[in-house]
Amino acid sequence: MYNGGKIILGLIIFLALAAFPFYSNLGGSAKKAMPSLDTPVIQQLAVKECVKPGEYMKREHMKVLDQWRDEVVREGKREKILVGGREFEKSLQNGCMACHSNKEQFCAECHGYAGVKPYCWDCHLSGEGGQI
Amino acid sequence: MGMLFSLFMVAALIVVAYAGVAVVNMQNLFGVVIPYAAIAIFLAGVILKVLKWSRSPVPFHIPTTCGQQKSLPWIKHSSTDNPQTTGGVIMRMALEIFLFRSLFRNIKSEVTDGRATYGSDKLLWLGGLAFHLTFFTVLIRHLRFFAEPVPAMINTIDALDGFMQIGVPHLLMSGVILVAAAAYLLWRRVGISQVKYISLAADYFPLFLIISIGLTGIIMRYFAKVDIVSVKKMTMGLVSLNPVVLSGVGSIFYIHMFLISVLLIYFPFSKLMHMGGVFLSPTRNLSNNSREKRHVNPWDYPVKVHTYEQYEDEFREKMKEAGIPVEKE
Amino acid sequence: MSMDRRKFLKMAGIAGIGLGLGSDFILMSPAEASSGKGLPSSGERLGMVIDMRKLTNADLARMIDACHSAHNVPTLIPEKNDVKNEIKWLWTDTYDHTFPEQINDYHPRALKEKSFPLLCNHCDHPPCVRVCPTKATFKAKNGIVVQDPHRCIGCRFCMAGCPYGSRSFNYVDPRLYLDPAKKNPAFPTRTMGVVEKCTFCPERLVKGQLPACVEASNGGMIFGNLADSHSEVRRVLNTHFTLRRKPALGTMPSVFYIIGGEDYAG
Amino acid sequence: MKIKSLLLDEKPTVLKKWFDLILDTYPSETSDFLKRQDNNPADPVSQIIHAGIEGLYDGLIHGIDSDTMHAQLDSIVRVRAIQDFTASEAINFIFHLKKLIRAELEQDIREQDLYEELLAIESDIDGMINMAFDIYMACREKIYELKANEMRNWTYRAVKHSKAYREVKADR
Amino acid sequence: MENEQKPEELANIDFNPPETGWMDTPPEFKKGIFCYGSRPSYLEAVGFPNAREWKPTDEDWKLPDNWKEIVLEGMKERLEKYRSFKIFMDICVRCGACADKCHFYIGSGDPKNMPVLRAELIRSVYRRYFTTAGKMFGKLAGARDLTEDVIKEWWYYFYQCTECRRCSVFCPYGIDQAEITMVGREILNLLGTQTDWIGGPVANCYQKGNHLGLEPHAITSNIEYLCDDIEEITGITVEPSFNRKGAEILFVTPSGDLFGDPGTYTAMGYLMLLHELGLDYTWSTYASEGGNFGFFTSMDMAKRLNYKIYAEAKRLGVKWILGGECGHMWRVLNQYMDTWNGPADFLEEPVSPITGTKFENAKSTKMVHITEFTADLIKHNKLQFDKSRNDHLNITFHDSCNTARGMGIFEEPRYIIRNTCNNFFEMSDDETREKTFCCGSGSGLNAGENMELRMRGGMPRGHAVKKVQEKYGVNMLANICAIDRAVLPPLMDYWAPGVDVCGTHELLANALIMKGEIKRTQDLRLEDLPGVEDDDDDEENNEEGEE
Repeated sequence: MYNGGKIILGLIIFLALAAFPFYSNLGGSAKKAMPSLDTPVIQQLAVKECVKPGEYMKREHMKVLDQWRDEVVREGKREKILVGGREFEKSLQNGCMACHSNKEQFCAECHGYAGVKPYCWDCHLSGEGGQI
Repeated sequence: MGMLFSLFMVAALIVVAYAGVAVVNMQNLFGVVIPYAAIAIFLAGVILKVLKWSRSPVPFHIPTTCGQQKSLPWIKHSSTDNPQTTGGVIMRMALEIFLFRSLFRNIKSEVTDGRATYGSDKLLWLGGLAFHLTFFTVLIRHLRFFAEPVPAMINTIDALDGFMQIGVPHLLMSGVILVAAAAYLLWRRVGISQVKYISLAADYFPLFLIISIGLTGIIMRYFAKVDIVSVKKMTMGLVSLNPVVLSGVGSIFYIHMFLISVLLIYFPFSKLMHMGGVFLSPTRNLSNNSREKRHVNPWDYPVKVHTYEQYEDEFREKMKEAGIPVEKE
Repeated sequence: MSMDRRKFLKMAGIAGIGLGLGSDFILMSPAEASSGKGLPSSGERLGMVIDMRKLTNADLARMIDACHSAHNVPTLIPEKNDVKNEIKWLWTDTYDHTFPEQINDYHPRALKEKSFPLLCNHCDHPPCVRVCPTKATFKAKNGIVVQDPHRCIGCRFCMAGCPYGSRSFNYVDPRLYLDPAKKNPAFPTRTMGVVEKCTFCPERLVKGQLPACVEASNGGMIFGNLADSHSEVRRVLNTHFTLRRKPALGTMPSVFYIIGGEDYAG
Repeated sequence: MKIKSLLLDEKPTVLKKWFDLILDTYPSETSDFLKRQDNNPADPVSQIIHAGIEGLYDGLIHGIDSDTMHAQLDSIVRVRAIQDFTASEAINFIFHLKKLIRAELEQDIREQDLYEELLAIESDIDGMINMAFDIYMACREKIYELKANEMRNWTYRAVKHSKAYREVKADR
Repeated sequence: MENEQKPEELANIDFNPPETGWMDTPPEFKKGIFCYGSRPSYLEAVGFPNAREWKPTDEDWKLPDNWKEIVLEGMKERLEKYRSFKIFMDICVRCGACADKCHFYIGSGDPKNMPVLRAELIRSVYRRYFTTAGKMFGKLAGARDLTEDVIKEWWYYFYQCTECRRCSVFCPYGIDQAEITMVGREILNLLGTQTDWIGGPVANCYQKGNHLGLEPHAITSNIEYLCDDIEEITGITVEPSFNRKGAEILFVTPSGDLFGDPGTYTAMGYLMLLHELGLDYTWSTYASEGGNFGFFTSMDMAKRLNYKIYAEAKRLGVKWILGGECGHMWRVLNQYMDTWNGPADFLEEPVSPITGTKFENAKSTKMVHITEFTADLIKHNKLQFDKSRNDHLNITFHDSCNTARGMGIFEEPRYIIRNTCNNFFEMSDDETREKTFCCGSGSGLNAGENMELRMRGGMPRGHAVKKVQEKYGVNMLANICAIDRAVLPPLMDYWAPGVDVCGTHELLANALIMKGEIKRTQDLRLEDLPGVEDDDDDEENNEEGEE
């Protein structure tokens, strides 16, 4: 008794699962994530500068936000940050979004691409498209 | 010795990957060539190994029965531990594969009042199940690097995995449990004398390898963060057959990839093939219906037997004397 | 998925109570447990006097509206049993309910029929802080009892702990019931599964503004630093007889009520 | 007795060494293997020894009745009687205890002049040895009886079923 | 005495054992642990190779010159023939779950008695000669060369395995040491290294139809003798038939039950039951063995011995076959017989002539286990019992490895015991049913010369019985296996003195009220039934019986 049929079926299932990433991407044009910095506020800035360098923010923005949260909510340190002569409010909603008002093109671009679903927006308002 | 050797081997692999990328800049080799080769070897190796197994038949019907057989209708039959039908076998195999039914039975010997007694011992079951389930979860989670857009199911798994919402980025429990469970399995091989005694280099190596893979992954996510978007561009390049190598992706990513590649290459030639073998184990995947339905042995051949005629010829007189009927007077 | 997590923890929390863990189960350092006792070194302790003589029902309605639109608090959730669903930052109740220890058959009828504004008392000894298993609720240096919704797991121990009913749980998604005309884009909402309450408006205080309700009270509320003997709030307290809610509980509220009746007192 | 309290203090050390000495009496492979299990033996053989010698040791210090002593010894000796040992090998683990006590308490005995007490303890141990030897012999006799029975039964059955036997039986 | 420590050595005992791996430790052959090598005549009788005089303790085992080739060729052939063997060689992860499940390991502490390591003995050779990694990396990959020492080690340890399959129950992949031992023994048989105790019964069975070598007249006279005893006890004359053509049912049971106590009492039980039913059945002198020691040598040999059952059923023209209580006999009948010597299309689907019950689970082999048959009778109230005749017995039931883990027959015998006895007590769950412990003497290890091994392997079973003996006053160990009935009495004598051994059909026949029987004063063992002789002393005797 060889059970050849069942074994072949099993192997086909194995192959179908293991090779899923390959055939599911066949012919698909690889979309690239390009977060947009094009907002009216940013356009008007003479020096386009965030609280930290862009490379750093790319990796660690969540840490920055987390740190802000702790300072503001838990320690009551609500004073603004001064970077390059500009004041930034330590707030996602009133700080980040003041410049990056394009949540869909900015935040969601990479988050969606990398399959990250932060729960910031469950409470915080992006102010975009009447979304509350 | 086997343990130190394995540890050394994994350390050497890490050094090779680091040197290859950070010193001699062979990003193409470690980011494209080796991963492709590994996937090819893995797929072909697993399939060939299973086919090799399948060339040996199951000549006899030898399930290990772990419950009441199906006999008289009023006797309660244990349909999964002693299956009589294909459905029962499927249930038994499902319990075995998803819940490690047999390990769940595990007991340990103890001595009370100078006599051997037995107590439940579920640690190995728990450790093994935690290891395999989280390994699988981590694997599925990684599909977010191999699909665009990311399927909703992957996001859901991710959210469930980060359910405790500890820290940022969310701590994914599966990764931590995976490494912890692997560490437990490693500890068993060092801390439990019987298991230490039977362990070979081939037992330590995959554990060290998987722990290293887990740790590099955890480091990339929480500590030395890599540019996740570039990483995904590379992984998507691989699976869409348009491989790219992007600068700015740290060496740790290449180490992670290289170790995974080694695991994939090692897989078909090692005990890790228990993944496939468990499906083919004749003591588990057969129903206990050999009295109801004849099982055929494909290599059956006639054997020399002692026939009744020979027997009667040898004992005819004695049989007659004892009043036993005979064929030939 | 956060709500699932919270539901889960809520269940776990309830199971914890069921197992008799109760309030001893609270993860709190002794220092924190007693944090309400001494004054913080900042020398700041925010508090409020509510002068019932000056507040009409119309005032109260305006104050509530100011509070709720400043903080995106859904005013009405028309789901079944919306009493349970009500989100209370600033709300009103009768005298008897406000001061149950001071009930007197011979109180003036007008007093008994009057609506009293209620809010979080930002107690010195807040029971809600003691029972919070995740330290989502804590006593800030300035005396405010802070509820950090990021950390809240929705166990509702604080709701059980608060003797004033000042905490509300989001049984439904509050965003669905916000009045679009009155939303404040600069303030977050909450999600289903967390507890919320009056904050004393630190986001306004930092800008030098008074809390939304105080600002809208036309002087019916006096807000300030109780630790500063020269503050207005202390001046009012020095010159008026005030009541705090449920004093026998020893929670030491920072909200004081001037009931009125000086006409006869002199 | 002073020596008993010393023995109580030294219990963990003595038991550990005693246990290892007993394991040394096993064939090298088994012994090496069993010894690697340190303080938490996972197999019944070493567990039985472990529990048995602790019982004996406690019995020595606190005193036990001979039935309990017999049971403790029986649990070890009955196993050793079927484990590749000669008679002396099977029971010399108790002799080890004497030596261990002398070695461990040597200084105390000399300094505090506890020789008489030592002799008393040793004569208790001698009692244990006697009992162990009896148990061992009973076990071995049992083994040989079982072997003999198997042989005897074969012959007996063969005879019993023979015609002659049955005729004799019928006559009776 | 070399182990004895001098006092001065005690101070510096080396507590760090030398780190020798198991591969570097050849076995020491210890007296009482192994069986004698098979005498040449046994091997010659069935045509096994390399028949010669040899002793396992000999330095030179007189292996054929090309022994290595034979072994490797034998392994290769079996890797191609048995998927079980091939997979079990490849997928073990050495998790150790099986380690302390083996009764020989529990009783000896010898690490090579852990199933995983016993399997590694052969796996290491498999890796060396059949896997790329093993060829390339040798010891590092867990591989080792095949030497004569390895063969001796196989022999020593594959004959310290009773093929009880307990390890297989706990293995996450169902790796079955029995399968590996069976292949290992087959290979050893290619070199003529059989044990005498297995070789003898195999040769006997092949030539004379049963393990004991009883010739036809000896079988009939044995059974007649049992009938005499039945007559003495019950006053009923039982007259079984032999080799009778046209009988409805052929009855096959292990020959051990015809010859050795307490198996004979079980055989008397069958005779009484089948007589009481008036069943149209016959015994056979040709197929006078249900057991199959060939199973402990090679599949071919097992098939050659098993052939006789169907052949005889066909010759006699019976409708179906009824099988007695036996362990490995039923492993073979349940899992192998139909494949080897079927299809039995000349027989009919078994139907109980008494109750009309169809045994659908046996519709292909046409062979029914007697406890299935009897349980069905009891369920249909076809039998009358006086349970009080077993009142002096406190019974526990020992599940035999093969019927437990190779068949799953748990409830039928218990049903019989519960319906024929008042005092039944189970051993603990971890020691019965699928987790039952072996008697320590199965798979042809029930010789006399390896008594120490048997007592050692039987220790877990002994301890288990001792526990219920102390707890419930158990004094009778019932079972459904002829080897059990042969080997458990000495085991009990050593580990739980005072506990006797019986088959379930002895208990049944003792309680069975037969039509026209005299008042019974004796049990099947011709011992006085307590409380029966003198009616006045009833109570007192009963109390004595419970001791």
